[in-house]
Amino acid sequence: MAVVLHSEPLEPFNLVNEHEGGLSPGSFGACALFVGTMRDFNDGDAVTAMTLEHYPGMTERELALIEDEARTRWPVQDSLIGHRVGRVEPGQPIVVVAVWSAHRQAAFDACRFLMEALKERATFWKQEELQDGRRRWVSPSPQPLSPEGRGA
Amino acid sequence: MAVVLHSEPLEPFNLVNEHEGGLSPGSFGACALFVGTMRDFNDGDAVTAMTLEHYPGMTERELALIEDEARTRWPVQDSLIGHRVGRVEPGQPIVVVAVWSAHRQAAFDACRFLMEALKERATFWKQEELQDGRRRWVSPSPQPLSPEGRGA
Amino acid sequence: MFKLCSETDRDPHAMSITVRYFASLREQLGASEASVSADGIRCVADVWQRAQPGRDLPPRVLAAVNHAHASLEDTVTDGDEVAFFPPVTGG
Amino acid sequence: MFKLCSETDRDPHAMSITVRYFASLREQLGASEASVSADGIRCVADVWQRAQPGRDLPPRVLAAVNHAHASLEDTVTDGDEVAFFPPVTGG
Repeated sequence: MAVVLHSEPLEPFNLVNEHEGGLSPGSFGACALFVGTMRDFNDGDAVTAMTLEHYPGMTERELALIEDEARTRWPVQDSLIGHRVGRVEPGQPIVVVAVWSAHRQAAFDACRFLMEALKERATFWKQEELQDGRRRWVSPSPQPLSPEGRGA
Repeated sequence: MAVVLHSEPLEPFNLVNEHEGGLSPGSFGACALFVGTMRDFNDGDAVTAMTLEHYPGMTERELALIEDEARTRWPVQDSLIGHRVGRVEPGQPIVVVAVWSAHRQAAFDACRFLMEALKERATFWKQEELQDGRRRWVSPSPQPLSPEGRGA
Repeated sequence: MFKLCSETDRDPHAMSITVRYFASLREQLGASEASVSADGIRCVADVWQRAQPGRDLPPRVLAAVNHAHASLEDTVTDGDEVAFFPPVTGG
Repeated sequence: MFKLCSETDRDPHAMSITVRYFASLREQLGASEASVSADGIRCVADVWQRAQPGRDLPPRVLAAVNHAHASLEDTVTDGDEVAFFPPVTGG
């Protein structure tokens, strides 16, 4: 299992490929992967850049806990979470989540879980720079936080 | 949308990376990906190699139809299906399915649909070579075929 | 196991129908491709009976006409390609 | 909006508690980090009140103690790091 925060542009497919190189070939049958990429529009506005703030120490800890939880729920052989921090431009990847398993269903389920849990719990905050020069903090999605996320 | 059958070893992450290079950056927010890899064991036996037979013409047509169906059901921006044919060794990728969308949920759902539909309908047949020299055709999974798959 | 769909009333100067077998069925039959006369052929079941006279279609075998999944009752016409194969195991 | 958890009966030679703010809350408060005395502090709510006297905790703000999500009632002890931040928007 691995958690990597990158302040430079992420290369998600290379990152996953390299990580997979460390696994025993023939031992896993499935890899499910998700890559989230910055779009050039949000809420109807043209977005020119975004800054990802995080909480050093806590963010990595949360991501590792999420990986641990996935491993208790599915037969996960290995997993990888990579996330950008700092200033990101449209078209650049923000997050990559990969799960290796012997089983297709487990790989899909665990990958989706990691991604949803990351969005719900991991301490990242996005601030957008709009084309008109304004900066605004991205509002969280309306979905309810999990119990662990309800801090205060 | 693309369908590629490879008689040489697949490099799924490179393939997806290259395909993504042809998309407009900043226009999609999500890529969901699945890679199926040959394992070195199946049904309790050590498997040394596998040969993937297909039906040239029909296989490509079925895969393209599956991509079309995904596009009618989810807001898919682009998709890619790559599949090995011929002799495959353990640890080598067999199939890669990728979906790009503006939306995370659609990417996950459509990727999983493509993979399930491919396994159910696409005309591929696997023959395993076992360590003891025997060759055997892989039995289909017990899950029922979809109506389209019930040919006779 | 199955019957002829009907007697034909079509052109007696019919082209042939290409028949293809795949995977374990190909091995069982010892053939990957054959050609049969289209004369009197109306449906997929007719094609099997002409190509493999006296042999029942094995259970679970699937069929396709011109690269599309088909049922035994589906119509076959001159020049069509009809395939028979076991359940698929790709991915 | 909230009350002190209780009066303290702990060591008066307490170390300090590190307080951290993130994202829009950091900008609103004009501060990213502070240090407050642990004297009399029992829970997360106490830390906020000491660090931001007279200011209610904004709605929806979350908290963490030593890098773990925490509630306002969760215990805080000497040397802890307590953080306050808005709902997360990662991924």
